[in-house]
Amino acid sequence: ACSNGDTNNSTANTGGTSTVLNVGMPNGPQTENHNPFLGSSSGASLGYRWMIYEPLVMLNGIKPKEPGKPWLATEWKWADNFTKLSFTIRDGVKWSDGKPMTAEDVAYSFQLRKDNEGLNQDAIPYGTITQTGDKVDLTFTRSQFVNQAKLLTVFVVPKHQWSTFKDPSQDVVKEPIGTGPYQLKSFTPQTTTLELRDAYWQELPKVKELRYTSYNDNNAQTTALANGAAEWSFVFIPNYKAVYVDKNPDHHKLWFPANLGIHGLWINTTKKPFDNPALRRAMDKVINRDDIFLQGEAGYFYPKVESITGIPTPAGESFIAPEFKDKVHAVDVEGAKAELAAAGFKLEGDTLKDPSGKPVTLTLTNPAGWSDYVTDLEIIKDNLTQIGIKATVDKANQDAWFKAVDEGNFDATMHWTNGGATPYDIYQNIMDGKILKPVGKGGVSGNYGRFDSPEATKALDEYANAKDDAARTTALNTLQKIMVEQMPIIPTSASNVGGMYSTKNWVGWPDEQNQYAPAQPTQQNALQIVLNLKPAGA
Amino acid sequence: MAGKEPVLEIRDFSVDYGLGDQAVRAVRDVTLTLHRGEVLGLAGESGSGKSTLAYGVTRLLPPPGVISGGSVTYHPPGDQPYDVMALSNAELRAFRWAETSIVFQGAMNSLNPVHKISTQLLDVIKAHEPRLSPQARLARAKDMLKLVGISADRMDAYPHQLSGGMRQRVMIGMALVLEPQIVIMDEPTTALDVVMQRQILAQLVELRERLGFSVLFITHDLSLLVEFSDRIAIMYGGRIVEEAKSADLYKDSLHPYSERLLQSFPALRGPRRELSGIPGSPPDLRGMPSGCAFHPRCPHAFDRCSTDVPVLGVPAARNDPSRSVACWLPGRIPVG
Amino acid sequence: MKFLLQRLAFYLFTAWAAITINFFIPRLIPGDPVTSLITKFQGQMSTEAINSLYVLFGLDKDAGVWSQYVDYWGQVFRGDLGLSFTFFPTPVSDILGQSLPWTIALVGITTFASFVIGTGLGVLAGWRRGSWLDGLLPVATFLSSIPYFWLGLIAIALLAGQGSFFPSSGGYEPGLVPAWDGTFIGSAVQHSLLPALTILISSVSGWILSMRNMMVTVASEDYITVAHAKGLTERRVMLGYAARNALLPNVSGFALSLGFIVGGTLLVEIVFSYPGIGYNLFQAVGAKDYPLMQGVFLVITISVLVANLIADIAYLLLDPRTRKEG
Amino acid sequence: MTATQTEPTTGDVVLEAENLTKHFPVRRGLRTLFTRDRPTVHAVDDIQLTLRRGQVTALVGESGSGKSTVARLLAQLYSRTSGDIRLHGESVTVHGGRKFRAYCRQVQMIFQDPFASLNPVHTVRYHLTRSLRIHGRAGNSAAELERNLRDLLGRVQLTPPERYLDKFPHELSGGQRQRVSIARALGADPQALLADEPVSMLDVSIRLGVLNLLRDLKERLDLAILYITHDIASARYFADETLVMYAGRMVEGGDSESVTQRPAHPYTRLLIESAPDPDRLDRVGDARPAPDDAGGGEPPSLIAPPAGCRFNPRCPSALPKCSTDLPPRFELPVVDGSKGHWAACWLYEEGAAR
Amino acid sequence: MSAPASTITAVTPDGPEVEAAPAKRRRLRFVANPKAATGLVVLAFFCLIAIIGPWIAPYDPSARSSDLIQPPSAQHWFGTTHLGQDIFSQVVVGTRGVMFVGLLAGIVATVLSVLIGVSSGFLGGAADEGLSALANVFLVIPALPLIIIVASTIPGAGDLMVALVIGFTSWAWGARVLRAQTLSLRRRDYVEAARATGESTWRIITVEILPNLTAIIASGFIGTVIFAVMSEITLAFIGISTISEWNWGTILFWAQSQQALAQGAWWWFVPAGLAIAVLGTALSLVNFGIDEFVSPRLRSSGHTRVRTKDGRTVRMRVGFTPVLTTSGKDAPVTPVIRTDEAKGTL
Ligand SMILES: Nc1ncnc2c1ncn2[C@@H]1O[C@H](COP(=O)(O)OP(=O)(O)OP(=O)(O)O)[C@@H](O)[C@H]1O
Ligand SMILES: Nc1ncnc2c1ncn2[C@@H]1O[C@H](COP(=O)(O)OP(=O)(O)OP(=O)(O)O)[C@@H](O)[C@H]1O
Ligand SMILES: [Mg+2]
Ligand SMILES: [Mg+2]
Ligand code: NI
Repeated sequence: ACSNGDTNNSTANTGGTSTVLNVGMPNGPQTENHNPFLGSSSGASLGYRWMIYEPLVMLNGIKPKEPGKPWLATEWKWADNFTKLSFTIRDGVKWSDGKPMTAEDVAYSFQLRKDNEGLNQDAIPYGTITQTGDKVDLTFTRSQFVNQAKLLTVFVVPKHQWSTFKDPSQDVVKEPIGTGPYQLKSFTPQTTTLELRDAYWQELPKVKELRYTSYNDNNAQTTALANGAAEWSFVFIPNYKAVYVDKNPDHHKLWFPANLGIHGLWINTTKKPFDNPALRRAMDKVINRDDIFLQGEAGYFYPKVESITGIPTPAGESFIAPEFKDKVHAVDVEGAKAELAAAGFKLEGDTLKDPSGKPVTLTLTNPAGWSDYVTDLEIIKDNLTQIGIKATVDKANQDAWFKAVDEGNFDATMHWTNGGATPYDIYQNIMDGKILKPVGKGGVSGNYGRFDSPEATKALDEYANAKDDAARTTALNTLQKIMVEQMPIIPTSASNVGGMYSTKNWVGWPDEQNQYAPAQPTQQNALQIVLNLKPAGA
Repeated sequence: MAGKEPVLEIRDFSVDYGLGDQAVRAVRDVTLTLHRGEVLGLAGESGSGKSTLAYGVTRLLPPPGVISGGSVTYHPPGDQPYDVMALSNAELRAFRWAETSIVFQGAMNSLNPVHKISTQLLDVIKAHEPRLSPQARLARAKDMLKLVGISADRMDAYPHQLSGGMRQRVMIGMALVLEPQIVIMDEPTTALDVVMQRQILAQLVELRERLGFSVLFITHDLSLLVEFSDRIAIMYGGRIVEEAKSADLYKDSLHPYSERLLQSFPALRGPRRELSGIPGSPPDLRGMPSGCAFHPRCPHAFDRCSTDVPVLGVPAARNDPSRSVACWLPGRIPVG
Repeated sequence: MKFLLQRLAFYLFTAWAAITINFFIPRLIPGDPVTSLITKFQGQMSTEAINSLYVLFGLDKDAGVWSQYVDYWGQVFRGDLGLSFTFFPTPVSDILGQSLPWTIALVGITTFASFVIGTGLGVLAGWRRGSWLDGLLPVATFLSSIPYFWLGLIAIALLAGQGSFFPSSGGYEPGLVPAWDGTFIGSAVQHSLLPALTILISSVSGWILSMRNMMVTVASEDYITVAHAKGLTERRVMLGYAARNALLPNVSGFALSLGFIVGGTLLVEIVFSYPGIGYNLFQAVGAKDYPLMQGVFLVITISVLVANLIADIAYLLLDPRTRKEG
Repeated sequence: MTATQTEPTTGDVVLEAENLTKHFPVRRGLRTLFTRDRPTVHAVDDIQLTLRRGQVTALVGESGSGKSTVARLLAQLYSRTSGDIRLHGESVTVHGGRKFRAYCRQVQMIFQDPFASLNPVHTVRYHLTRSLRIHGRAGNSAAELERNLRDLLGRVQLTPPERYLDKFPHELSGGQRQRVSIARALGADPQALLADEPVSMLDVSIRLGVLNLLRDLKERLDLAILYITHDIASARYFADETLVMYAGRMVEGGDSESVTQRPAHPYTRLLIESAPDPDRLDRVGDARPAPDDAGGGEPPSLIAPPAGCRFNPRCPSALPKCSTDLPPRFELPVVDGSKGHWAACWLYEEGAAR
Repeated sequence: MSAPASTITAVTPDGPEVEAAPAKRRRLRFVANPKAATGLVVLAFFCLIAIIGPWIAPYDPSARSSDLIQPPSAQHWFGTTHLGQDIFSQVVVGTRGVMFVGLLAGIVATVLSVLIGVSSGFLGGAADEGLSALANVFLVIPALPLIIIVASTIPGAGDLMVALVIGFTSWAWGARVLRAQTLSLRRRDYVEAARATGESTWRIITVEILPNLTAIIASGFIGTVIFAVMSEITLAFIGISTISEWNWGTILFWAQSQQALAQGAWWWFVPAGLAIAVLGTALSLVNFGIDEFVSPRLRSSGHTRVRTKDGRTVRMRVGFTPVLTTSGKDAPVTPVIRTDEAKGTL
C-alpha cells in the first residue's frame, strides 16, 4: 500500500496538490532523540533537526567562496586575525513556544559548546563569550580562519529550555523548541512527522507537513524512491538509471555536486618503493578515475575529481593555483612508464622492478562490506597491471582495517579526507606533519600515509595563521604543488552533498542550473530547499 | 475338544513378511480351531511364528506383514459365522475387542504412557458402546478393575505409577471389559516373576469360568502350558506340527520335536531325569529345509522327511480324533 | 516439582553464564564505537570530533574489571542496560522495548504457527505413510535448506513489486502512529504477511520432517497396535495415541529450536526492514555499539530461556512420567 | 591346550564372600539435599558365599533381589559398601589398573544377555584376541595366537573355528553368542566363573546346550562356578549347591536337591509352588487356592526394607518376632543325605513351634 | 549326575549359514538407501567442484570485463556482475570456501561434541554435571547471534576463523545427543563385559563405545555442516565476515549491495542461492539416510500399496494388515456382519 504515496497520504493530502513532503533516509529504526547536537539523534540521522534549529548564518557548502546568507544573525564581523567574532542577532524571531529569541540564547548556545567538550564537536578553542544587547562577541585562543564556516553555521537553542537540562549532552529533548518553521508533530521509530508552525520570521513555506521516514537499508530506500513513497533522499543506488530514474524519468531526479572533501587511494609513504614520489605519480597516471566514477560510484555518487591538484570542482575552482588551472587528470600509461623509467624502475615483461631489482607488489585493503571502495580497489588493481604492478585486494574486517590504517600498517587503501570550506581541510588531513605519528603508533586523526614533509607542514601552518589573503594564496599554492609533485594520496573522487528528489509533487529543487544549496536532506541547507519548494501543480 | 462348538476356525492360513521376491513366509498353511470356552495353548521355540499367527488372525500385523492366504471364520454366539479376512476396516474395528481382544507380552508397552489407565479403559467402552452413559462406562470400568484385583482408587494412575504385575492385570481387565468371545494372549507373563505369573494365571482361569470366553495362549514355556491349557498346539518353522490335549501331549507326544522340547525342561519334582536339549539351530525362514522343516535336527529322520512336507492329521496309530500330528514316522501318518 | 526446580536452577545458571559472556564480549574485542561512527560518516564527520565523542560516550574513564563486573550486575538487576552509542543517549532498554514487541509478534506468532502447521502436516504424513503426503517430503527438505534471507529477497522481488498488496519493507505504514486502532493493526498485519510467510515456508518443513519421523517411530510402538486392536476410531488412534506421544520429543525440540529461530529472524528482519530486535543487533554489530549488542543478546538469551522454561512446563504437563508424586 | 585332567579336588575354596553388603545411593532430590542421611537402595545385605573348585553354586531369587549385584561385587565391578571378598583366602579390594587385571584373570563373569554382551561392531576374533592379550596369553606370534584362538573356540564347541572366527555377533545365533562369551571368559584361564543368568535370554531348546557346556567345563577345567538364575528348576538340574535370595538377603541354602525338594523358608516354598510344573497333580484351573502370599506378589521396597525378616509382610506364617528381629541362619536337620541345609527363618529357631 | 558327553557334542551347532554378509558391507549399507545415495552423489559433486573449482572456472572470478551486468549467455553461463565479473566462475570458485568452512566447522564441532559428550556420558559424576551444564548453556544461548557477535569482533577473521568460531559455538547439540547415547551404551553389557575382561577405560571408550556411536556422530557432523554452511553464508551476506575469498555468501553480498534484484539481475542472485539450497538438501538427504539406517522404521518401504483379493489396492499400514488372496478351497463365508444396534454403527 505504501507503494503509491497518494492513497495513504489522504489524511494530509487534500485535493490534488500535495501539502506533504516525504523525506526518506536509509538509516534503520530510530529512537526518539531530537537533540540537535548529537549525531546519533534521529534529528541528525534523518536531517530534520535543521527544520527546527536554525543557524546564525546560512552558508552554501558547494559555493564556499560565496558570503553567507544572514539567518538568525543579521551581521557578523571577524577581527584580530580571526580571533574575534561579533554577531548582531536578528530581532523579532520567536521560538516555537512563543518566547522571543534573543542574543542571550545565542550566547548561551556558544557557552554550551564551550562548557561541554562532548558538544564541541569541532573542537573550537573558545575564549570569552559576551553578550550585550543584540550583540554577541566571541574570542578564540587561535586564529579561526579555517573554522569560519563552522562558527557561522552554529545553530541556536533556547536557553530557557536547555538550562533546565541536567546534562545537555545526554538529553533526548523530547519536546524540541526551535526557531525553524516546523515543529514536531509525532515520532515513531519509522517516521518522524513535522508540521508547519503558525508563524515564522520569514515567509511560511508551502510544505505543510514533513514526513521523515527511516528505511532499514539502501535497498528499501531505493525501492521507496523508485515507487514514489519517498520524494527526497540521499542514498547510494547502483545503476541508478535503471533502478530509480527510469521508473519515472520526468520526475525522478538526482543532483550530486561535489564539496571540498575528497576520496582517494592513500599510500603508505614509508614503505619501499612507494616512498618514491615518481612511483606514486606513475600510479596516479594509470588509475582510471572515470571507471571508478562510473562503476565504483555508480556514475554519480562520489563525483570525479578532475583537477590534478585533487581539489574538487566546481566547488574548489577558485582555489586552484594558476599553474594547475586547466590541468585535468587523464590516463597516460606511456607517461607513467616514462616517469618510472626516469626514476630507475624497470618494466620487465609485465612485472615492474624497482631500482633495487625487486618486483613491485602492492596490497590494497578496505573493509569487506564497503562495496563502492572495494569496487574502486578492483579497478585500481586492474589499472596498475598496466605498469606492471601486481596488486592484490584484501577485504578486511572493518575494525582490523581501521586499526591498520590508524597505525600505518597498510600498503594502500581507499579512504576519505576531511572536508571544509577551503581545500585547507583536505590538505591538512593528508599532509600535516604536526599530526604525524610513526608507523605502529595509532590515534592519528589524519596523515595515515605518514607523509613527512616539513615544507607542507609549514605551508599549512602559514595558511591557518596568515595575516592576509595573499599569504594564504601563496601557502595554498605551495600545498597544491606538493600534492601534484609528491602525490601522498591519489585522489579519485570528491565528497558529495547531493540528493535524489522527485518533482512530481514539488518543484524548486536545487540543480545544476540553480545551485543555491546542496541537495542533501541532512545538510543544514535543507531548510533553504524546503523554503524554496512549490507545489508542482501550481 | 470334540463335540464343543468352534468359535474361531483358522484354515490354511499363511502370512508373509514383504512382497514379491523378498517375501518371507512366517506362517504356512495353518489350520487350527479354537472352541468355545477352552484354553488353547500355542507353543514352539522363538521365531516359530506364534506371534505372527496371533497378529495375523486379528489382522494386526505391522507392515511389511501381509496375509497371503487362508480364512479365519468367526462364529458369533447364535449368529451367522463370517470371515474376518473379508471385513472392511470399519467392520474390523467393530469386530475388534468386542469379539476378540489381545493381551501382549509387555504391558508397559501396551499401555499408552501418557494417558491414565481410566482414560484408556473408557476409550474402549466409548468406541464400542457409544450409547452408554459416562457414569455407566465408569461403573463398568471400575467393576472390571476390581475383578482383576485392582482397587478403584488406582483408576487415575498413569501406567508408570503401577508395578509390572498391576499393569499386566490392567491389560487383562481391559481385554475383558467388553466381554469378548476370544482373548488372545501373547506371552502375557514372560516378563513377570513366577510368583506373580501364577497369581495372574489363576485369576484368569477363574474369570474364564465366570465369563466363558476362549483363550488362545501363546508361550514358549511348555511346562506352563501343560499345566494351564486344555489343548496345546506345537508350532515349528511356521507350521503346526502337533496338536493334542495337554495331558496327552505331555505324557505321549508324537512329533519328535514336541518330544525333544518336553525333554528340554528340567523338572522341579520327581526324579532327576537326564535332559538332552535339541541339537542344531532353528530353521531360517529364508532357506527352509525341504520336506519336514525339522528333519535336519530330527534323530529319526529318513529319506522321505527331506522331500515331502508332512500334513497335519489324525495319526493312524492312535486313531484319536482329538489329536493330530504332522510327521512321516510310521504310525503317525494320518489316516486316509 | 523436583524436575521443575532442577530446570529452574539450570536456567539461573544459564542466565548467569549468558550475562557473564555478555559482560566480557566488549572487553575482549578490539575496535570502538567512536571510530565506527567516524568511519560510518566517511568524511562527513571531521576527525576533530573524535575526542569530544570519547567524552560524550564516557569512554575516557577506566575501572577495574571486577568492579565493572559487579557494577554490570547491579545494572542488569535494575534493568539498566546502559546507553546505546548508535542512538546516544537513548537507553538500551528503551530501544529494546521499542523493537521487542515487533519481533515477538512476528516471530512468536509465526514460529508458533509454523510449529502447529508443521506438526499437523507431520502427523498426517507420518500416519499415512505412502500416501501423496510423502511427496511433500523432498519438497520440504528442499525448502528447509533454502536460506531465510534468500527466500525473503526472492519473495520481495516477486511479490512486492510496485502496486502490489505486499509492502516490501517496514513494520507498518510510514505515516502511521502506533496505536491500537484498526488502521494501524491492519497495516501492521499487512506488513507482517510477507516476512511471516517466509519464516513459515522455511521453518515449517523442519517440523513436518521431525514430526513425521516421530510419528513413524511411535506408530510401531505396541500401544498403537493395542489401540488399533481395541477398535478405536482412526482419529482417536492417530491423535490421542500416536500424535499425542510423538509430540513429546518435538516439544523439547521446539524449545531448543527457538534459539535458531531468533537467529534466523535476524535475517528476515534485515531483509524486510522489520523494526525488530534482530535488526537492532545487526545495527549494533555494525556500529560496535556494545551496550546495544549486549542488550539484544541478553534479551534474546533470556527470551529463549523463558521459552524453554515454558516448553519444559508444557512437557511436564504433557508427559505424566516426568511428574513425580509428592 | 587341553584341560589338565587332575582329579577334581572338590572343596578347594576359590572365592569367598563374607558379610558382603552393597547400598546404592539414591539420587537426592532438592528437598533431601540438605538433610543428613542419604537414602540408599539396600541391594545386598550380609551375603555369605563360598565358591569351591569344581562346584556349581546356584543363586536363585526373584527379579531385583540382588543377584546380579552379588555377581558384580564378586567381579569387583562394583565397590562394596562393607564385607570382605577373599580370593584363595586373601582379602582383595581392587578398583582398576594392573591389580584389577590380575584379579579378573582369576575371576571372570558371563553376562545374562548374549545379544548385548558382545560388541556389535567387533568380530569374534577381536573379542577373543583381546581377552587373550589382556591376560598375556596371546602367545608371541600370529600363529600361536591363531592356535590359541582355535583352542578357545574348540573348548566351547564352536567347531570348526574358522567358521566362527571372523563373524560378527549379529551373524550368530543366541546360543553361539553365549558360547563366544564363555570363550572370552575362558580366555583369561580363570578359576572362578560368575555366570549371571547365562541362559535366561536363550530359547528353551538351546538353554540346555549352554548349561551342559558349562557343566562340562566345570568338570574338565575344575572351575568354580556361580550360577545365577531365577529358574529354580534349572538350579536343581545344574547346581551342586543352591542359595535363595530375597530382597537383598539370603534366606535359605543347602545342596540343590534338599532346597528344591524340601524347601524350608516360606519364601522358597512360595517360589517352588509357583514354578510351573507339568507334573503337578492339581492344575492351575482346578479349584486350588493360589500359593499363600499375603503381599499380592509385590516385592518390598529396598530403600526402606521391612524390619526383621524382609519377607514378613508377605509371609503366611509370620510370627510377631519376624517383624522385629532379623532371623539368623538356622541349620536344618539332615534328611536323605542333605548337606548344609539352612534357612534364615524364625520358624526353625530351636524350640520354635513347627 | 552329569549329562552324557554325547549330548554336548550333539548340541554343537551346525545350523544354517546365517547370511554370511561381510561386515564391511553392513557398515556401508546405508549407501544403498536411495536418499543417502542421492545426497552423497550431490555432495561428492560439490566436493569435486570445491577441489577442482579454481581450475575449471572459465574466468578469474575477480577479473573485470567490459560485459557489465549481462544476463546469462554462452560466454557467461550465469551472467556477469556490475564489474563484468563472471558469476559462474564465482560460484564455482566459491564452492571451496563454503565446503572448507562447512567441513572444518563440522570437524571442530564434532570433535568437541565427541570429547565432551562421550566423556561426560562415560565418566558421570561431577565431570558429567559440569560438562552437561556447559553443553546446555551453549545449547540455549542462541548460536547465530553469538556467532555474529564473535565473528564481527575478531579482527581479520578469515575463513579459518569463521569456521573455528562456528565450530566452537555449535558442538553442544551433538554433545548432548552423544552423552545420552553414551549413557545408554555405558550400561550395555558389552561395555561391562569389556571391563570385566580387564580392558582399560581409555580403550573401552575408544574401541568399544565410539564405533557404536558412528552413525550418531556422522549425523551430528552432517547437521553441523549444514548449520555451518548456512551461518557462513549468512555472515558473508550481511557483510560481517572477511570476504577476501569468494564464496556463495560473498556473491549474494555483492548482489544485495548492488541491488541486483531491483536491477532485474536475477542471475546474480539465483545461482548461489540455489547452490546453497541444493547443498543443504544433499546434506539433509545424507542425514536422513543415516537416520533411516539407524532406525529402520523410518525407512519408507518401496511397496506400500498392495492388491487385495477383490482387486482393490490397499495401503500397508499399522493396524490393518492387507489380505492378499484366499485359498480357493473353501469359498469364504460371505461376510455377514451383525449390525447389532447396541454395539454401535459400523
Ligand atoms: N518384519 C519382519 N520381516 C521379516 N521377517 C519377520 C518380521 N517379523 C518377524 N519376522 C520373522 O517371522 C518369524 C516368526 O516370528 P514371530 O514373532 O511370529 O515368532 P514367535 O514364535 O512369536 O517368537 P517369540 O517366541 O520369540 O515371540 C521369525 O522367524 C521372524 O524372524
Ligand atoms: N547401579 C545401581 N544403582 C541403584 N540401584 C541399583 C543399581 N543396580 C541395581 N540396583 C538395585 O538393586 C536391586 C538389586 O538389583 P539386581 O540387578 O542385583 O537384581 P537381580 O536379582 O539381578 O534382578 P534380575 O533378576 O532382574 O536381574 C534392585 O532393586 C535394583 O533396582
Ligand atoms: Mg512372539
Ligand atoms: Mg540380574
Ligand atoms: Ni504500505
